[in-house]
Amino acid sequence: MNEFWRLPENVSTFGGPIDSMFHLIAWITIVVFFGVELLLLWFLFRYRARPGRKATFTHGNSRLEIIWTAATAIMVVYLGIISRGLWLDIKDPARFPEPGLELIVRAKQFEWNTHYPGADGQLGTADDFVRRNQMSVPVDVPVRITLQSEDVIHSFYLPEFRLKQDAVPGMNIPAWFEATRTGEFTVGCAELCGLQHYRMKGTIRVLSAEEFSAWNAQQMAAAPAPGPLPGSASNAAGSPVVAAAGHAH
Amino acid sequence: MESQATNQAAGGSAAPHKSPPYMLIWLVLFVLTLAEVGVAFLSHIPKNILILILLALAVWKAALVAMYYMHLKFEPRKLWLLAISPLPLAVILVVIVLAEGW
Amino acid sequence: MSTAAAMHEVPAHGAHGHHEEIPFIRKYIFSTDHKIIGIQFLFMSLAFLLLGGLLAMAMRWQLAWPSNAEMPMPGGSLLPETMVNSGIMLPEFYNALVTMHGTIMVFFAIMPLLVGVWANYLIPLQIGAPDMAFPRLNMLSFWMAFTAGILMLASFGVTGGAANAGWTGYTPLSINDVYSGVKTGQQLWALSLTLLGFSSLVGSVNYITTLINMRAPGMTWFRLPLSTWALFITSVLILLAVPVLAGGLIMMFFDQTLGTNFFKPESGGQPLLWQHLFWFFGHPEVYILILPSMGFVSDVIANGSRKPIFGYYAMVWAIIGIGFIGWIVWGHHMFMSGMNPLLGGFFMITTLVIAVPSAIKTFNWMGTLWGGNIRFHAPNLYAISFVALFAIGGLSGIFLAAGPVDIPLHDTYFVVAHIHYVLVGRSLFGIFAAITFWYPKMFGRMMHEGLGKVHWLLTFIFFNTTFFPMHMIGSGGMMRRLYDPTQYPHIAQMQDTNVFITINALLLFAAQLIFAFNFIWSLFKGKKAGTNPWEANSVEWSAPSPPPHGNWGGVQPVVYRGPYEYSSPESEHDFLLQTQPPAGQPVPARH
Amino acid sequence: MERGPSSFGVYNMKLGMWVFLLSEVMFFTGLIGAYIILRFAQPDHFALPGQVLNVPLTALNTFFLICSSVTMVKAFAAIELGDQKGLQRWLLATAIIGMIFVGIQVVEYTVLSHEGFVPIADLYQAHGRQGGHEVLGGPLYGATFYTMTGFHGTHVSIGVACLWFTYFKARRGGYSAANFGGVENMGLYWHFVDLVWIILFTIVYLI
Repeated sequence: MNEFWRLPENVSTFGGPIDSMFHLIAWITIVVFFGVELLLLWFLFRYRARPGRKATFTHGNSRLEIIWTAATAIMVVYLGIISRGLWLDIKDPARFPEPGLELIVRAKQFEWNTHYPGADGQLGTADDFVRRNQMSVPVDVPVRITLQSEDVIHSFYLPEFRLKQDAVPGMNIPAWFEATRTGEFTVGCAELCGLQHYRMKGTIRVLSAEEFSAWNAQQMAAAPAPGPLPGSASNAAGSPVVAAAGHAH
Repeated sequence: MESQATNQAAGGSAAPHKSPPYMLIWLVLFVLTLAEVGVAFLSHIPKNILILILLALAVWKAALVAMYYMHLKFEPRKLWLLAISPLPLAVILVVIVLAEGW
Repeated sequence: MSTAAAMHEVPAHGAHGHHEEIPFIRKYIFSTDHKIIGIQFLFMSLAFLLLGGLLAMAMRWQLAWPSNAEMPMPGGSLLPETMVNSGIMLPEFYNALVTMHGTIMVFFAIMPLLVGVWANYLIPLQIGAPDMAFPRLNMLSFWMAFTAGILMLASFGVTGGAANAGWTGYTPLSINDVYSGVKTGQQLWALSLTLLGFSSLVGSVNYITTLINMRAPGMTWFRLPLSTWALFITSVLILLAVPVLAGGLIMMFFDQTLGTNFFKPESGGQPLLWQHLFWFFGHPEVYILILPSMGFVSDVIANGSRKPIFGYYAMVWAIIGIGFIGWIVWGHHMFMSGMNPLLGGFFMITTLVIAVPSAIKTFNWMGTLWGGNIRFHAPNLYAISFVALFAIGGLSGIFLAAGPVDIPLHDTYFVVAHIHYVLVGRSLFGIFAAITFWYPKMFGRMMHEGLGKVHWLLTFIFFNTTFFPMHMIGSGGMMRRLYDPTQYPHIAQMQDTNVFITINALLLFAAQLIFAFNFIWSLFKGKKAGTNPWEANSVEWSAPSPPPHGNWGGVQPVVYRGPYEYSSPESEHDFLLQTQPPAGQPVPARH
Repeated sequence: MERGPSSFGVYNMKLGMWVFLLSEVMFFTGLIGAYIILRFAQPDHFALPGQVLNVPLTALNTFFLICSSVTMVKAFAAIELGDQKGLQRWLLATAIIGMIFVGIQVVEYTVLSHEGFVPIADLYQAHGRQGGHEVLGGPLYGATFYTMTGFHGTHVSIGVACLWFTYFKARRGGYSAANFGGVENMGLYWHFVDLVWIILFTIVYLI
């Protein structure tokens, strides 16, 4: 099934339940689909027009109506209830796991800037450091992200993590994930955000705990110059639209 | 439009109505407006209750205009239902968007 | 609504005057006749459909061979260098194509094809009325839509090009040219849609009034054909949804031109407010775009199967149910927007519930085919494919309605596949069914049956080969509105699928030329049609083809039964016109 | 009589007017809804009632609009009885009061914009009626205020133009006790505009 749907590899903790639910719905719909289409084809063959025949004169059958209404209703309400539960587990901040790392991802045309807390472990202080279009996170640790945007709406999309969340200017939107294996994966933008929307991509590296602390220490040492504090940057100024007009071939 | 109203058309409801008390309604509207301004600026009612009172007064006035001046009170029931049909949608729009947590 | 088959005086203005010569301009250009206005809408929206298709072809070319000098865009040299430079499309033009393809198809092709054309043409004919309640408002409605279309087209020519913030016009990209690079184009977009909204609104007032007040004697609510029922609910949705969009568009226009800040976050505005206003309109809009097709297909399938529609009342209540549940599901377009997740849970359940009336309709169409005597004429082929494709479009909707599964699928090609199964597989197939079915009534000639079948077959095949693979590249993680998908490694490995889709899309487009040829050729050379070529039941088939001004030559039709009495034992034929008096009852005197 | 055989009990034009008013309800719902939402989202952008806006003047204007409603309905009552003189007199009164309403609104806008209360975000600097140095509220206040009251004012102005049309038609004897559809529909529109103002006055000026 993964081959057929071409789902990317899953590397996050909640990706598994999402994929199982995807497959559950896929199987339900495939069964319904073939049921309906085969029945349709059979009706078309069986009841094709033949001379001298008259169609059955009936206006319907209330019992049948009730049966198929109830059957559909039960199925969708069941799907609704299970999907609501999983949805809240992923998206409701009240149910987020205790984070091992908190980051701010601040989007602008056309880059993803990840703010790390720096030495004091506090975001929004002078020793924060910023990585442009590159994120590094530890494996097996819940990472909590606050999404912000400086200009227009972007959508933070990690295909392998089954994570997508819009970044809206003027809002702080929480999201989280927990990686299950190390490696390098894609960060993309899923909301049309301007001319270079198609190039607004980055990479996310999942490191082992030791690698991550080494990397973190190195970054803190290498980048003493503080990046602009989130929320302090002016919005309208310095947008790269003019520069963006000359695109790469 | 060449459309014309006949007496029959205007009085789709059962009996032709007496002229409603237009001037009395006007007086009530006037008094309610005074009351609104008075309550809003001269009283010391807590803000939340004040808002409810003001909204209630506004809805009362609007209902009077619709019922008497727009004759909904004297129209067929079907027209009355038609007229209030968008109100649930108005409530849905505002309530759900507010429930967003703003 | 108890209207017995009592005799009624004919309204005076239908009784005379339709043989006098009306000057050409008043008859065909500034006409107040609902049939001519319907035909005007038909020509206008078919032209826009062709244009929207061309825009899509240009997009598909870029997606298959992104910025590839080996594969220069055909016809690209005809376009100015600000759009296509030496055979390579610029990203600003690609974004404009994305936006204008969506806008033109939704607002200027499908919506007028469904409502502008058929509400105008069919409602008076199916309810037995001589014309609309307000013929002059009707004319106004068409000319406003026409002006809106011109404004939208004009935006291609202004500095900066056409709008490029997507057909949903998400703020602040759409209100700030610093971000999008387009100023005048976005303003024209907002203005044109406001004007079009006003046009649809005037139209709906007219349709609703006509339907409520002008039905023929005996035409009770539950004797209306399902087309008319669907058009009625659609008009109600337009009437109540479009003003909200208009309000939003006006605020957007003020933000763009005056410097207000409704949606500008830097001075306190709320970008999500636009999304709420847009989708509060936008989701009913989805049903505006599908309900009429459901109606046409019901009429055509009952006719093709020579059987009463299965579960007429269930069908009517399903239309009404879809119309009303449709108001409380708009949040599913905003699952990823940062909306309160608890609210997301609510919208998830309402969205899934809307599958119930849709399923009722599918099963009832199947029930109609069961036990029928099915004729495979071109309209019925389109209608049956509609039912087949309805299943796919509905089932893929379940993936998107379930919030957790929507997380990876939102804003990917899975959504693109879904909406095209809905808008092409359903709406457009319904439109093809309707055009071929009512063409003889409109123009007095049949469309060519053989060409119709060829067009149906090719469209059905290439439609599926174009859009079905989009589901997979969507679940594979390809985002929408990407100028160059090969930029991402996980998408680049699916590039052969993108090439496959493009080739099939080109073939799909080419197949539509058959329809265009058939449409024009049949206008002049088609077989002459009689009054009732499909042996159908509803009232319009008792009027001459094409019907004269006033529709029945001054005679008021009287209705005696429902519209689906096919193969009734009451009649020796397998059809029974609604206007046919019951056996033993004298035929009413005709004036 | 423009009414089909299976009718609703209401003639076409009146039914059409009601249906049109339903869409007007949704239009103003969009505007008022946006105002409520923005106000909850950004309470700092909105000043206390009476600080910036001139409530006594607007209360007077509200009174005028209510008066114009009663004159309008009197005109309708007159023609129902075939009283041509009464119809003309009351229509004239309604049109004039309507113009006074628009006039007062123009004065209000002029004064407010001189006090720095404007819809344009970059120029907003409302110092209020007392004229202090502090800027009261924020740009969303100006934007929503002018949009809502402006669209209402546009509706009133269109209504006034229609009232003059109706008045001159009445002078030519265009209506009678058997034919008063034009007056009735004029009234429906006018009362609806009044009704919207009642809501706007409370929500925008008093709360």
